[in-house]
Amino acid sequence: MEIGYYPGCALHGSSNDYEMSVRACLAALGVRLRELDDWICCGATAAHSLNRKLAVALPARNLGLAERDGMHEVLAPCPMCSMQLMKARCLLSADAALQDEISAIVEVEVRGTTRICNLIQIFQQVGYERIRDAAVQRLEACRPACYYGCLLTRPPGVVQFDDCEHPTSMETLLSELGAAPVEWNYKTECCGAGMTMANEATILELGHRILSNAAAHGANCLVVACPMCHVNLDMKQAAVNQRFAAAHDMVVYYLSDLVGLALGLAPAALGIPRHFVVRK
Amino acid sequence: MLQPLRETCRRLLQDGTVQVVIGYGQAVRAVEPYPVFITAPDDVGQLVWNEQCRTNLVKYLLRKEIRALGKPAIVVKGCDERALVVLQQELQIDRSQIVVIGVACDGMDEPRCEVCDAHQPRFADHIIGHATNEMQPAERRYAHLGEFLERPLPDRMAYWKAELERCVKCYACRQACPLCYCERCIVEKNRPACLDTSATLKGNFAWHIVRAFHLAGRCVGCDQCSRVCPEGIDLRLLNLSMAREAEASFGHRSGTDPQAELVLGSFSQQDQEQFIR
Amino acid sequence: MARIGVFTCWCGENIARNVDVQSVAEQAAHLPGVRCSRVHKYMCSDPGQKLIRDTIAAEQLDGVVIASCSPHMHLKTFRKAAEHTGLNPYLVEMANIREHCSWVHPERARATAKAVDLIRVAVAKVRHNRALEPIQVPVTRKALVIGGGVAGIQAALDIADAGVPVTLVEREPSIGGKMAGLSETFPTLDCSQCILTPRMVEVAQHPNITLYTCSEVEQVAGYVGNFQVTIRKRARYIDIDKCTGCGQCWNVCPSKKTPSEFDYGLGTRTAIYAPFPQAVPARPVIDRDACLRLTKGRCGLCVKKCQAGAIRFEDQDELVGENVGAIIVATGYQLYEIGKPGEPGRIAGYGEYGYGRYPDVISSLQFERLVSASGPTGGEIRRPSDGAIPKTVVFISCVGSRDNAKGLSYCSKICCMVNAKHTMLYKHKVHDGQAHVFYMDIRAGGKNYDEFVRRAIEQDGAHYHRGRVSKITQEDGRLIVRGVDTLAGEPLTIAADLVVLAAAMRPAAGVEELAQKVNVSYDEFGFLCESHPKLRPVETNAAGVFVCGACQGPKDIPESVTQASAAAGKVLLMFSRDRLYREPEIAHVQESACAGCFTCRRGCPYHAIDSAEIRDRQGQLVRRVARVNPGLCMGCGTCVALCLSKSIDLEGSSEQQVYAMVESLR
Amino acid sequence: MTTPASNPPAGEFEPKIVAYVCNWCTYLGADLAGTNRLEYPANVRIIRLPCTGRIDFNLIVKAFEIGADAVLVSGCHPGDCHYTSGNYHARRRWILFRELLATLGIETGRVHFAWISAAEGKKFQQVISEITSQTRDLGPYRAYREICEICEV
Repeated sequence: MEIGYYPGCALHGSSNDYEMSVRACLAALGVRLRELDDWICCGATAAHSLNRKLAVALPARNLGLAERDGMHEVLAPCPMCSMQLMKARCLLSADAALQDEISAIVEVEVRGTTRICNLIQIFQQVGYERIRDAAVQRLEACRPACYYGCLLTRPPGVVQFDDCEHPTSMETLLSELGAAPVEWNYKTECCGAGMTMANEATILELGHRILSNAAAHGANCLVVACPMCHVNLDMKQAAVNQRFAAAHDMVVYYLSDLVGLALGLAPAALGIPRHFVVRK
Repeated sequence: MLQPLRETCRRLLQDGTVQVVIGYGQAVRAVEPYPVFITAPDDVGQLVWNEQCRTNLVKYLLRKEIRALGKPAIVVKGCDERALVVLQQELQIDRSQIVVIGVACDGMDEPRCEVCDAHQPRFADHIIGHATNEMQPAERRYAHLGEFLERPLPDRMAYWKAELERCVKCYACRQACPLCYCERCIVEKNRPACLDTSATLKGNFAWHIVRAFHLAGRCVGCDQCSRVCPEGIDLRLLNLSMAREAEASFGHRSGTDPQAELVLGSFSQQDQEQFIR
Repeated sequence: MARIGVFTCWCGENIARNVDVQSVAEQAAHLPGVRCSRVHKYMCSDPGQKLIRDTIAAEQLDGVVIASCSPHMHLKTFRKAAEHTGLNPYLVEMANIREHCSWVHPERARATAKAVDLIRVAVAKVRHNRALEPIQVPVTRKALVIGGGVAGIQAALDIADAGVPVTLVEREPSIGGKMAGLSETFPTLDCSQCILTPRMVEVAQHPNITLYTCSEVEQVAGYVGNFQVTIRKRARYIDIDKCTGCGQCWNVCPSKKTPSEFDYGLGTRTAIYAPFPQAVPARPVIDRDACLRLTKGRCGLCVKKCQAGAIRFEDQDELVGENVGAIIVATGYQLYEIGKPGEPGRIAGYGEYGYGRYPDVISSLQFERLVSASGPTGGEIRRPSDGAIPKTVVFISCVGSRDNAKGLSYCSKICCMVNAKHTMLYKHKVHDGQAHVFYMDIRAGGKNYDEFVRRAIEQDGAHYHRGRVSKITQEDGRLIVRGVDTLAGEPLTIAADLVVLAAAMRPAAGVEELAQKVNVSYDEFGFLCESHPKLRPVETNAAGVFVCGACQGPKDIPESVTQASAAAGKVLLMFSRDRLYREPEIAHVQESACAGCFTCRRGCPYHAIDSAEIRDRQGQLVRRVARVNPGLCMGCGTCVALCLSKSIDLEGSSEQQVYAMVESLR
Repeated sequence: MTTPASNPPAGEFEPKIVAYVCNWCTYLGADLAGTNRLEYPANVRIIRLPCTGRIDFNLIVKAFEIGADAVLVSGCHPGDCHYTSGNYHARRRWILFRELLATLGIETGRVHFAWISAAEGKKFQQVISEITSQTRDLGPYRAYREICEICEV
């Protein structure tokens, strides 16, 4: 199958390991990604705290491009991006006046017809059974703590994905692949996200809690589907250890990493060696 | 084809399975085949089968005088047969008390035959000959109506005024229709005479609206009404419009599925329309 | 009909302001069939009605049209007035020249012209009205009550005490319902069983009550006053007449692992068991899925022990028929299944509370069992996981209720009181314990209810936090409850030993199926619909079927009991006469013309059309025709529009009347 | 003798509008419009029937025969029928019948359908006002009058 693809800034910058992983993994599943031509930033955390219209216009332009190119569905692997795009879509599709206004602003006809989906939803479309059958390697000995973070399931009205407080879709997929996901407490807690630059103290503390709780419940790795989460839990893990005199040694995978490994892809092909915490 | 047909009928009469066979007879090619009612095995020679057997004989099943003759066998084409299905759904016939002899038909060179998808009977007890039923897309089946509806509304009104102007209220359309079986037709109902029965334009509109709508979701498109109209009024158009809407809105094609519910008399909460405020 | 009187009302200024009443009356006087035309300032007043009565008598009117307000306002009034003079009330019609005319058309000329038309229409109709007599339906003076909870028990006893035989059908092995499992009840804290058990015993011993337990209604035929009910008595495997209820059998039963339904899984029971000590009937039942004999063919210890020889493994389901005149549905409620997905999208959620994952997160009904002296812990509050006495307990309101995102938009009504009660019962048993309550609002409307909540807070020191709980997690043996206190304006985390979820009330399982059997409609949540929310609260749109208790909507005990008595009252009222009188404006078939296609039967919302056989003198079946059951027809007329030959017609809106009305506008 | 029905004040065209409404929703909606004194044009003549299920297709034809310029058929919203399902049957009937009218070239723009509940006095007012002005614009329904006149000579 072919599907529209919106990488977003993170995947073309700090988190290109995530993009590698997503592309490799989906290619192996026969999903062709058609990158949105001339896409722009989704507005992320900044836009909507500055100006409501801007917060709609930025993602709306991308939606408009997708409609122009006749894409019915677009994958945005970064939950912040997918959420912003979905939010814009909700607002637009419900309000014809807004459609015209925004179309005028971004100079692209936008009606909010294109569906947006996150990484997990793509796997669901491919079908967990199909993925299981395509897998060449069981993820035995893998006891992941699935970490959804704040955005994958929120705001529930907008993203309409899984149980917003108690999601289980990653667990279901990984158990299909032979892993033994642990039951733990912090799957939808915040990791500090954009605070990484602004307020390190906070994100270190939040990260520490998450890592500790995952370990306490017997996890031997974390699984995320968000570049920010990965930064805060992987890149910052050393800092966490230092700050709290802890000894976390928690590998943090992207969901696509584990699926990719199960499909027999080489860690390098998935960009895993680029992670900071690497299992020796 | 004719021999096996006659043989089947002879056998049915001989072993007493039925007391009467309703089929086609014809004296000379010049005159259309007419219905014959065979009660003696030796008379099956009167039965004919040719590309002129357009009439739908199902109507005769309902006639009291025919019923009086005993258990019937009836010769039907794949298209006529659909009328039996509707009569069965509307509890007018007991299918188990009728032997249906379906004859494969390659068309009776009528317009409807070009878009027919029932050359081969489906529900008959005995099937004579073989023909293949190819799927016909809806737009083809309703093409005749489609063309007509391309005319603007006033033209359509003008057309019907001109057509119905000619109607002489002979009610042949009703008499010939296999699905007009009421004990007392609405037009014979007085106190109140709810519709104008005069042979005037007003009365004619009233009648043809009622006739067409009473067949809504029921008409099987045998075109008997158009065929018998002495004025050659194209009643088929009205029947088609009801049939097309029933199929479009309710996925119903009358006479094709004995299990289906009647269109009027049932409903779905999901029924869709665009015109109710 | 040609002696019609038209009575035009001024309604003070209401009509007269915009309608020239005098001129209307004059024009009306010349309408075909009109004998006389009168006016009055207030036609509905006593003098107004007297004018009508006198004129009817003086002019020997055989039809009356009142031109005044809406028939929904006064048609009954005027029909009564006519009746007093001996004129059949169904010969009276109204023209609505107030709501539909003077009040909405300020232009006098137009309003006046329209008023005349409206009268013209009414006159045209009344000319074809027929004198009608109310329909009389014989009544079987016997009632069926479905559901043996407190509502069903109350209804059954009320009816039985009035000397009318009642059949009470209960799905479970014992009556008592949810109330039997409660510890104490608000706002008096009197022991639930102490007040309920005597009533249950009364039911068992009442000469007018036939009790079927382990039974369900299989089928309902017939109509108001004349229902034929089929009841499925599920195999109990016990001869309850021989059985003495001594209890030997369940003491020896080796299969002890089945979670007890009565204790909501907090305790276990044997395969042959009495659901609870005070069960009525006080007889055991065998769980066919747990019994070793019935599943594997082994065992049979109970048979050896039973001196009465009451055990019958060969027992089969049996169907019994009952004829009743009225049905009361009292099937009660069940709790919202926390965290377990029900209907896709809607009745699902609260997985984050860990119900079913954390043994110490329980529902409020389970807590009732923990507090109850007859419960699995003998009334000591010990938490399920390790039997320790919880020192901190968190009660959470509105789990499932008032939350469109996670399920149900409605308020379950009892939870606020239940929580308050629970905090008290807890405090009274664990003096050094601390109860916390998370709530959205405290809804304590009711006699002594708010005082009760205040007591929980002020005397028994429960901590009430106005806010929701976002998540419950388990860390080293304790439940970490994370929520927010919106009044303090800060997040709040409580380490608790036990968490009690006040889950929403939902209608009992299978109520939809039952509703369809008795032709009662139900709302999107499955609660049965009353006929009118204010004026007909226990009636339904199915004549002769009544509702009470939580099957109609969330309710506490007092309300359920009140409603039950109300329903019983309605039934007794119905039975107070040996015949029912129903509106005669219903459909009827002209059988000579009916072609017997039975499209009318397919379309009838009330299953009011039967098939009748027409036979000749020799008794030979000629044909089948439609026939209207006057006990069921509600007079909607759908059949008339469906009938092609118009062989079915509707009194009060007959073809003749309707066409006459249209024609009059020519 | 009395004047013929709905004698229009001489001058501009006054449409004649016949409304078939159900007793439990739309009729009460009209009552509510009255109670709230919501003004609307006086051209409509309401004929009260128990339920939309009772409203025979032929009544629409009849209305045109007696010279109506527009017809309104209105009842309870889906799901609200006092008789639980009469309006669902009606909806099917209209879906089909409207098609027949169109095929016959009868101006479907003069046949209106609405769901108006007992609480929708405002909607009743709006619907009637709209229909009346629309019909004013369409002018008298000459086409059908002609059909009828011929027989009245």
